[in-house]
Amino acid sequence: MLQASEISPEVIEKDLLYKEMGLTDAEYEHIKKVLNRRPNFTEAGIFSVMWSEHCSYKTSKPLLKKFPTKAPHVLQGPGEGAGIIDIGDGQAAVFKIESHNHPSAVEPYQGAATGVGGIIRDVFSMGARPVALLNSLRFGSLASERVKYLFEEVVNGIAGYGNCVGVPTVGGEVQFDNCYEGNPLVNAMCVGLIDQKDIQKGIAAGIGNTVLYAGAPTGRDGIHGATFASEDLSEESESKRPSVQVGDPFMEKLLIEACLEAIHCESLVGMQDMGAAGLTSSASEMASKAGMGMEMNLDLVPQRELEMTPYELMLSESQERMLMVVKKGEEQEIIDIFQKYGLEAVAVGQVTDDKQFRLLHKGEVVTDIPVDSLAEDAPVYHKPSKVPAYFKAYQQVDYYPEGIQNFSETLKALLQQPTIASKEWVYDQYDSMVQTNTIVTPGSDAAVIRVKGTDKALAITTDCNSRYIYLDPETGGKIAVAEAARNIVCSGGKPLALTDGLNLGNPDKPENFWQMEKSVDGMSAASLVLNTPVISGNVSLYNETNGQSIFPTPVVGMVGLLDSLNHVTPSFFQKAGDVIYVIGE
Amino acid sequence: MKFAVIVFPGSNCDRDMYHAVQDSLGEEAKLVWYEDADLVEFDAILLPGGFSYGDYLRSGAIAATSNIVNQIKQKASEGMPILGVCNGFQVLLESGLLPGAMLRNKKLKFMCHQEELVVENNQTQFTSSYEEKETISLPIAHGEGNYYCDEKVLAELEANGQIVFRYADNPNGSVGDIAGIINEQGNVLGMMPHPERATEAVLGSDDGLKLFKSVVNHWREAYVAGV
Amino acid sequence: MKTVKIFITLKHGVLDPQGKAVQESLNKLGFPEVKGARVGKYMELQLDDHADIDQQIKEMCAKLLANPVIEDYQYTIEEGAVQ
Amino acid sequence: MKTVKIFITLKHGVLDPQGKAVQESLNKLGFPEVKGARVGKYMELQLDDHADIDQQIKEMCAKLLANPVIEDYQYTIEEGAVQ
Ligand SMILES: Nc1ncnc2c1ncn2[C@@H]1O[C@H](COP(=O)(O)OP(=O)(O)O)[C@@H](O)[C@H]1O
Repeated sequence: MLQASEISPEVIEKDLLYKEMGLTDAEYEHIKKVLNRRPNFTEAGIFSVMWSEHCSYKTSKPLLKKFPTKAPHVLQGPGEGAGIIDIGDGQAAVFKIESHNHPSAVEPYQGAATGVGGIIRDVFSMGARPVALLNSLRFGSLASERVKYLFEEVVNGIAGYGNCVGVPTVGGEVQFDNCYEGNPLVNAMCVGLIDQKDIQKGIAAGIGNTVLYAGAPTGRDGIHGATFASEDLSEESESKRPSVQVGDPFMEKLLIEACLEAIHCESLVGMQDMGAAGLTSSASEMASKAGMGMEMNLDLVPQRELEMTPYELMLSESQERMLMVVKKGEEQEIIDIFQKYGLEAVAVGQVTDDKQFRLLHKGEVVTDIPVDSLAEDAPVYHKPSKVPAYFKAYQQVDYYPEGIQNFSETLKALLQQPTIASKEWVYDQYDSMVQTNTIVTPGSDAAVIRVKGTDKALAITTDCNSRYIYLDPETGGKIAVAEAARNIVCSGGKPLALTDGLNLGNPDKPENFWQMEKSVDGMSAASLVLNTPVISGNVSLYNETNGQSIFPTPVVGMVGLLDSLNHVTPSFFQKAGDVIYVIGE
Repeated sequence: MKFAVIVFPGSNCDRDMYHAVQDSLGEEAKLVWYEDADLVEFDAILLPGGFSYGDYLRSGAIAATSNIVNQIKQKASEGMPILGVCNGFQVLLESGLLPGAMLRNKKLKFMCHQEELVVENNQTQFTSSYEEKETISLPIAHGEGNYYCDEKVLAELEANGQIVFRYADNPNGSVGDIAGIINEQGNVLGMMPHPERATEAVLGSDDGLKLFKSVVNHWREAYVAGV
Repeated sequence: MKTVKIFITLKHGVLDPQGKAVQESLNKLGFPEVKGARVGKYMELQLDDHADIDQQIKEMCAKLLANPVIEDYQYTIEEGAVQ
Repeated sequence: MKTVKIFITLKHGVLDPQGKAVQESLNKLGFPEVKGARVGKYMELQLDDHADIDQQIKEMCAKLLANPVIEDYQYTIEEGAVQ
């Protein structure tokens, strides 16, 4: 276990300790060049999390560029906490999906709960009030006791967090397949509503402005979570268990209310949540995006445990924390708001103009890194791609199911498939109605929530049939987007935009990279035709257990707009005697 | 009529309650933060649902120790109408304003859906707009709504007509199928189902609206009679 | 400094569905010898020394920690802080 | 028949929001001496006598009762059934 911050730069190099942190030899050499010296222990840790797939998208970036991201109704595309679309009348919808697969495999309740907490923070850090949650789940076969346990606890965790913070969980999907046996998928999506004039950004602008830390104190939770998320799951990760964080939805609820009050203060310059890689990623990204530098004194960071090292403080993934930049001299107004809710808000540093990321601890400079090297200029890889043998083989096969003998029995058998069966057991545990906006509750094609004070509503859905995508990623990618759009249309809405959660196996295997490439192509093609740009998303790679990859599972979360509540159409039969039509081929 | 909606840290149906009173009912409501509360200006007190203090320890227990509860007790003894819904009901139980306690749901799961209730007592200031034994549909959303009291208390509740709502089909294991009870004086009502989530047909039911209307009617008759 | 350990259980006669679920799961998992289970709460408080610590704990339990309608409690007091 | 009492606590260093809420609330209620609170679970199992009861309890804890990722447990064994 790595901990001693005293380990010298020489030893890190000589003993290849950077490898244990997840950096390659080439990356280590690159860091030496950037710094003109060897990184110390804290710096090496900071690079390792910022250059992990989870934060840098180093393997997926070249593919993500293919997504159509623009349209007149897109106010904010990928690059911020969440994307934003115009819904008229000066209002906007804010949304994003995020995965929490690996933490949920190890500690399903807390893994799922903190996944929900994280995606909610992404949305309210933009200044939006979170109004809906969805979740897209994949598990192995329910015949396994372990899978049953994972399934129950994941649902429990989503309910435990979402119900407590008071954001209705209005939809989602659950599918079961053996390929997810040891590596369940837990993707959570959050939608928020905002008046366009209130939109916030995660930027650290204005030399001398104050960096304010707000929310829960920092403990040793989830250290190295971001790199953990970027590795295969193996027996070994069981022993990495302390990296799991515990969520406090009560604290999050207070944080939501405090932040949504703070956005009305003139003094607030920027705000971002501390998600993966905690203080490191939020601070360095805010500075990099603004073209500035940042200096923080780690002694001022609120701490839950004693004797925390700079390495631990910077890499901790303690939940329910926010970073804000506030005009110098005007901090008190914001601090008071947080105090009303019993929350700490503490000045920990300031914005500088030298584009350096500088950290002080006990009077010493413990980190001094060009900030762009952590964010903007993180490495990007173009991985080799190869058509898998299975794909070619399947293309040769003409498969037709044998004629069905007994329709009612086949129908019954189908309805008994866990993937097809009613998911009421799941969504009954979610508070789907709090906030009194839910017009179509879970169980229909898409959830519909109204926008109070208007006649408008949002239709929201998540979709992805990973079996199709495995068989033909490009067509499957199109199908996923088209299915989401159909669900919106059937509910009475016009599809506007989507968020995507790319869950795949190890991208170092060219076949897996090919699957990602092709599914992105398919999704892009469909989004282009349907004019539903991709405005946010998340990438989760290395989803495999002991070498066996999951089906590629690029989840689509889509939001559409209903101009009038009269257009709301649920998927349930309404009354006896109504005529049933089948449309299409 | 002016309603106070008490906001505890972690309340999350406060705005729903506000919306129900202000927009569906058309009366005045105000969100009152638990710390700086002064209840003098109000005609009724609403304790909304949610997870005050995260439901840590026991639902409603920590909120029940806050100072505002003393004011609420004072107002209760003066006869002011007080309604606690879900977590609000739990706060009323924990503070002793209503008898009994909440246990976890029989099936140990949180549940959220519409439930049918029977109006057992329509002679209260909260239920006078309902028919006797009327069946209404309100959403429930709770993990600890399994009402418990001992047999003696149950017998008293029955005898005094303090059981105001019963579940038609008990979802959580509550003794006597109890969904809502009132105090002996008849001015403090606690219930697990959410009337404030059922004040507009577009949300699936407006059966909850009559509850608020009853409160207003009673207040008009009592205080504004002759105006 | 003292460490107070408090055990809170549901009163006898109050149905304990959680205990029942635990027992059933254990039986299913291959522990048929488990004939009963009750689930309660366990708390550890760190307390500065105080003249009447027993009295104090009883007050804390009465005011907040246990609900007398459904719960019983027991406690032990130990010297020093548990870390 | 044996009675096994199991105390499950969050591991040291794991966030305990419940304990924090309890401590703050006790402090506010007039007990400033309370310097820390941790909240865990308490279980009482009734067990038929069995040769290797220690082994058995450890298995039950590992398989169901405690979550080794975030929780520690301790237990005591007493003769006879608690009623
Ligand atoms: N699959 C994707 N498609 C489109 N945009 C993506 C995708 N994955 C990530 N992004 C965008 O990259 C940015 C950084 O994402 P991320 O690091 O997940 O945010 P956070 O800092 O909240 O963890 C986000 O704005 C996100 O929308």
